[in-house]
Amino acid sequence: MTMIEAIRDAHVVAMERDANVVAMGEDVGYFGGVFRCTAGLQKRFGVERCFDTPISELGIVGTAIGMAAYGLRPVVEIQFADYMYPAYDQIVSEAARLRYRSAGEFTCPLVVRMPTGGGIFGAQTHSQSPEALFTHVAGLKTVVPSNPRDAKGLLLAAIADPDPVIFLEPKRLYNGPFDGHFDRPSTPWSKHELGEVEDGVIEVPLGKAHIARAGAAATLIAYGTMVHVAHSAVDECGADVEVIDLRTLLPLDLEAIVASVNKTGRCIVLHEATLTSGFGAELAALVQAECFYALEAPVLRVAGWDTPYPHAQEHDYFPGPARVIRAIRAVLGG
Amino acid sequence: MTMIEAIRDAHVVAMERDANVVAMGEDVGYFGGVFRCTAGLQKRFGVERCFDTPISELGIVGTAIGMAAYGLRPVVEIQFADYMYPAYDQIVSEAARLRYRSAGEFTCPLVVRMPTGGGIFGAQTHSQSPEALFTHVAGLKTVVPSNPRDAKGLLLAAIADPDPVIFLEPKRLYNGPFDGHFDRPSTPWSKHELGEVEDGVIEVPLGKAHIARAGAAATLIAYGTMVHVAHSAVDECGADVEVIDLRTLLPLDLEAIVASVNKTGRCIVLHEATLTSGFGAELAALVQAECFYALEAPVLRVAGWDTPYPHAQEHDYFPGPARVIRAIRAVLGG
Amino acid sequence: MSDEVSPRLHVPAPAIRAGDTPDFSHVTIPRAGEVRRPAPDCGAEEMRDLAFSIIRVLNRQGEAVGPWAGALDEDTLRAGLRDMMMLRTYDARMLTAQRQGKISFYMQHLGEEAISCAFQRALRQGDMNFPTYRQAGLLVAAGYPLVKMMCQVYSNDGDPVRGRQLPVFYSSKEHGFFSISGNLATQYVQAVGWAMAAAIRGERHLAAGWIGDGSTAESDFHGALVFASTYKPPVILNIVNNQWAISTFQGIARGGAGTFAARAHGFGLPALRVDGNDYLAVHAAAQWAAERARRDLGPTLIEFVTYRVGGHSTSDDPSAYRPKEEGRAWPLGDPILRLKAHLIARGAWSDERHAQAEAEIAYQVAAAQKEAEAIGTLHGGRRPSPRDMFEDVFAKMPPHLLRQRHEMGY
Amino acid sequence: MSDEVSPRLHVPAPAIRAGDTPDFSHVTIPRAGEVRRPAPDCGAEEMRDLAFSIIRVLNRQGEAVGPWAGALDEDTLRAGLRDMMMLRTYDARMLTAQRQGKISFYMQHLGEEAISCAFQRALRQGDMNFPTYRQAGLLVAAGYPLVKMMCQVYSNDGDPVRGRQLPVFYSSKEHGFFSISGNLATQYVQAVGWAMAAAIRGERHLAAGWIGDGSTAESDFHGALVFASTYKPPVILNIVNNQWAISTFQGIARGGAGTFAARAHGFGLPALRVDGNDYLAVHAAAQWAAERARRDLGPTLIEFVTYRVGGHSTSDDPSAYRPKEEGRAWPLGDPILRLKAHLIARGAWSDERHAQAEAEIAYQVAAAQKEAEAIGTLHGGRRPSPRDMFEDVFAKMPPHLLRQRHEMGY
Ligand SMILES: Cc1ncc(C[n+]2csc(CCOP(=O)(O)OP(=O)(O)O)c2C)c(N)n1
Ligand SMILES: Cc1ncc(C[n+]2csc(CCOP(=O)(O)OP(=O)(O)O)c2C)c(N)n1
Ligand SMILES: [Mg+2]
Ligand SMILES: [Mg+2]
Repeated sequence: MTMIEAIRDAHVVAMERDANVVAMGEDVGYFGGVFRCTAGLQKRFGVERCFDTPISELGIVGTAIGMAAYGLRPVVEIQFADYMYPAYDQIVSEAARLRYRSAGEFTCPLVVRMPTGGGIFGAQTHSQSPEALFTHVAGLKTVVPSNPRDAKGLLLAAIADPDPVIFLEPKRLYNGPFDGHFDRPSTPWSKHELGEVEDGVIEVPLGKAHIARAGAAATLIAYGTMVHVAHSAVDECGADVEVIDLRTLLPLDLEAIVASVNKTGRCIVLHEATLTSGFGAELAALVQAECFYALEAPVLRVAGWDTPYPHAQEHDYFPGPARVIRAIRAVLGG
Repeated sequence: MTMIEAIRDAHVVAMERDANVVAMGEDVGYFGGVFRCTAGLQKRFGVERCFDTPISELGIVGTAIGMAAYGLRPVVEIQFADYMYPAYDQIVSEAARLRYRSAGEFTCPLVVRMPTGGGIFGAQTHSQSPEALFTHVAGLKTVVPSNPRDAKGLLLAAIADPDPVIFLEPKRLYNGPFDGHFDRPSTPWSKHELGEVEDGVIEVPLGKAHIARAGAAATLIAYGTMVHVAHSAVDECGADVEVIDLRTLLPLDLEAIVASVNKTGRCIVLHEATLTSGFGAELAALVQAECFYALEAPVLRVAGWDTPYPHAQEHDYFPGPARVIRAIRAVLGG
Repeated sequence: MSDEVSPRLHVPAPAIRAGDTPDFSHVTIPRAGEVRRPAPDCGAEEMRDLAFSIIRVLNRQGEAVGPWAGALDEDTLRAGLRDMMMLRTYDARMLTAQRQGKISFYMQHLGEEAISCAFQRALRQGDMNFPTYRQAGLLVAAGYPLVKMMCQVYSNDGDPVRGRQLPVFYSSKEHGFFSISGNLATQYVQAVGWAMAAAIRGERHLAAGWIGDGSTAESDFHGALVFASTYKPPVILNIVNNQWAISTFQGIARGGAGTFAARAHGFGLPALRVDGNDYLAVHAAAQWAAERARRDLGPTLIEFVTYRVGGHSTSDDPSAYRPKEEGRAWPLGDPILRLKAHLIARGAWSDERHAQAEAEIAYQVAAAQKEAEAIGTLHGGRRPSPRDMFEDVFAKMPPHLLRQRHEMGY
Repeated sequence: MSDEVSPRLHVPAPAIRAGDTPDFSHVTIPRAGEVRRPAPDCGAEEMRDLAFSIIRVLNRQGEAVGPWAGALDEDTLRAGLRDMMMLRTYDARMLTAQRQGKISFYMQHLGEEAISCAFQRALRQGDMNFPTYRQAGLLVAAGYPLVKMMCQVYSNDGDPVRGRQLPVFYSSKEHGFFSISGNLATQYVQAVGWAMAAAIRGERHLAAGWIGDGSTAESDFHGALVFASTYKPPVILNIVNNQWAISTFQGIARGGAGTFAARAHGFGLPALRVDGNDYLAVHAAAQWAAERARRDLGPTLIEFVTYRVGGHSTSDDPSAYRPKEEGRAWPLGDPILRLKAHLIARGAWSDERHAQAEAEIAYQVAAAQKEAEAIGTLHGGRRPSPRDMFEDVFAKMPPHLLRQRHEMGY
């Protein structure tokens, strides 16, 4: 199953279980989404449970908040994460604070899905990874799956969650894992074990990280596409590195991180978003505070450069295996 | 001179020097702003250079970008930083990237002023400190003055800057320094040496931090209101702590920070914004990476709790001297 | 094109400013009873004229005239008068409490009482308002306990929202009053979403969005109209045009448009423009729009024309930007006096009964205030705990917040 | 109210979907020449009818008729025809280049060529368009070099924006073409700001904002109208209604409204609705609106009615959501054929000359393409350097970026 199919499957399972689950967004209804994540839902569940919206991200999230407060469980799609900004006020000022400001009288069980990340020559407006803009906001949960199985399980958990969840889908992973090697053909998910996804409900709880690869010499913290980049970098440099796939950025599985770094004494944080004030800053800040006496080298960050996402230069922008290997060598030598 | 007067004075100086400088915003024209920062400008420079706008932060920033591209230098006011979200798309997707995406053909010399921070019982929508939402965005400069003199100088530098500058004004400092002691009357700026502001042009360059207080035992990195909190905490605990007033968060004066921490070996980062993914995360991440071998204790962060800014409990929310002192003791003991 | 000229920036300004003599002669006020009442299933195109006039019921003699006069019985009207008097008294008390430093901030309704009080009486249990900070009459008319309202304002231990919100940012699901945001306009589009949810579930509830004249400039106003006109859910979109947005007169937000009500036309939605100081007109318009919603005929936009007699909030002094006496010159009069006059004209009320009601209400409000203050004020008595600060960020407290709460000592 | 029913969600849908037979019989097309032409200083209220009709000049016989016929001379019209042909040929070439993998992405104008090509001819040096991705005709008509356009599309070393932008996101200040954003609608309000700046400086330049039918739902559309109606700067606000927004038909964005043009009425702005496939009508409307701007009479909103014949972009296959043949059934015809017929009817053109022009243009475009490809394509030849990636984030590179560039090895 591709990640697209897994996401679609999660919708189907959730919509069959609970009549309150509705899906909407730009091109989401009749056509089934520009990435086809909602294909077939309108036919199956009717036009009132899966429908097209006007091109207004504000309107999509704003009305979804009203629906969620009413008692529905809307799952909305923002066509690209780069287009979430018009909805940012509704997300930050409204969805995130509704439970708090009404002391639980009104709540907002809402999932906002959005494709993130680069690698498809989408340039500045089809490549962004804005996770840190959500993790800074009290009241939001932020999730980033790295494979079809997790995507389905985490999306089901997000839909079941009583609070707003930002669900970031690395679009470069939709059809197969991408390890940062632009010059190699990528394997489809059908040939990958994480592409095997069980039918029905899968439990992948929010807030629990996954040790994607065990190792003793250093800890690589990654999520989304960068999990695969981490794997390939570790494979290539041959070091005994542990890779943590965070899955959920907030709430963060700090315990898993601390246990790993206390064991390895070395840590590298990876993400595709711009470096400065990225989520890697939070991770590095936490790790140095929690594992200070275990650390044998500074926590390094490998991230997107502090520029807009360029078009022609996207391979140079993307923090690929070469940069990760350099960082691994640096922490191991440190 | 109060900080309000200093900001007004910077407007006057800039508007007299350059006919392209215009000021606008909600209640900014006839009335002179809800905090009176633009009082008198409409009378002095005419209705075409200082005017009221409709209540649309999107419209304010969006039209200002068009004006800036034309060749004006708009200085716009967002009534409270909490209300900048409707303009966030225009700031992030447009102002920040215009130079980049047009390879310098179109530029955006724009200043977006906004009062930030709590301490005035403004609750969730009149208290926020969203600086980290700007520092993550390539193409934006972010400035936070801590006193009238800096406010004037930095605002002049921001207006003269060829790129968009986010100018965050700690509203709790408008009329006098605030050191976090809610139970003590605060001194007005007129009784404070930093309230003495020279006439005409003052040079306070962007990107240069200020050592607000020299010390050898630890480094406190702060900006805005927290500079004053830092001072009072240091005074009270009697330790020999250096206080850095960043003034500009981006571009960051990393050199000043590294020099100080390499000297002191201990570092605490302060801000009022929520802890997680706050700008303190970036500072901690940088300090541990740059000064790893000098650090004798983990970099600690003292910040707002990860909740919305509450109303009745705002004294409990505000990261005041007691919490800073605890952190100082912790790093010194570490 | 020989007529070319250099362009200039046209900055709308009110004719009259602070220091001048108030003058509303430019405001055209149609006579009461003059505006027609189309059937609620009338197409939006057939009733465009209603966005350019003002529906009025009460004439100068206090009579209810014309097709919008409705049939409210005397008990209901007396209850309405009481609601408005209660709200005004409550406001006065809370203003004083603010000046005494017992609360941090307050926003009053002076002159606008009819709108929220009358509107609420057209709703039913299960309908939901998405109000701004100037519609506490919705709560009063819905019978929300005064003491509870005050506890919110005092941010004391009786505050249902645990001291987290600014005064007047009430919330009561049971009373059809959605939690107030503080960010202008954001809830307008949420009201549409709430109504869409009712439509998706096929449940007979309607939503009412509320927005100020100035706030119609915000993006959410547009989002609300776009989604409302697309999916036609049972929603009433109210604009309270009280002439001012803090220091900015309504011409800045309205620009060159005829009226705010006319904004609906570009969306194919029907619009009414209503005398907001006329309890009967407000009620009749609300009833008309509610009937549309209940017959699944789609959304209605209503502009209530009124005047903000008081300051914007306790942080504001309007004499800096408009004539002090402008409120008194406002041609639509005082909503309480007008309804009182109507009831007297109907023989259902008297000056004596009015005075007595005033006294009763004053007593009731004072007693409630005493009760609320006995619990606590912003600065004393029983107040929400810092512990409360960490609750309700999420349904279940995640580890990092628990840790922060412990660090705080709770 | 005995007529109460449970509400339901009304989700607009096109009558005809993929697999059905195209049918535009519900689209009312007025005869050419039928719509009146008010004086440019006509008040918005006096010309509301123009938002509900379609201004058309060219009739079925290829004659220019009615009050909007204008007086474009034959040279200008031939140049216009050439612009449109050039744009269509360019599009076809670039589409092929995309299929060949030489560029990453492309967006064509098929069927919409008249709008941008004719509009530009009503502008002057110093005026500024704020275009979307479907107005490259503005550049063609302004004489922007083809090779440069292609270099942008190829992201090669000749790309004026250094490979940073998606193909078709051109930028040319000199040619009055503002850098394209990629975020829908954001630039609509910037156009208003640009015009406000011209007004503040008192300089005789106008701005033109561009937006698609679907994108009118975005907030920036509202912001633009609010600010335009408030300050009345010299701006023309264009809506290109090509019936589709990717897979979504225009009924979703328009909701129950009569037309997109009617959105202007709620703001007191004059609106025109124009046959976007009629070069003469587009030009006449643009001219009329430009005259208003140049006489400081304020903003104009224009809805151009057209049809997106091709896919949304090279990432899109429209046969999944609409009939394959719908484009051919579109009742307003093909803009190139219509102008060609007009010129022939005027005796100023012939099939032979047309064929010859086609050949010339094909040659010219092919030559330009060869030249551009000789510089490089997305994947080969001379391409922008990674070094370019770090430039222009700021006017002056701050230390952290310099450090990152060094880390990258440049
Ligand atoms: C998004 C946002 N921008 C600005 C403000 C500040 N503000 C609070 S009330 C107000 C004026 C609102 O005027 P109007 O909508 O007419 O309502 P009224 O106060 O007259 O009832 C402003 C600008 C805000 N609360 N939210
Ligand atoms: C803010 C934003 N949201 C969504 C998109 C994705 N998107 C690109 S084009 C498009 C459809 C636009 O339709 P329309 O405005 O009618 O223009 P057309 O393509 O028909 O010319 C969408 C949804 C975007 N680019 N920006
Ligand atoms: Mg108002
Ligand atoms: Mg379209």
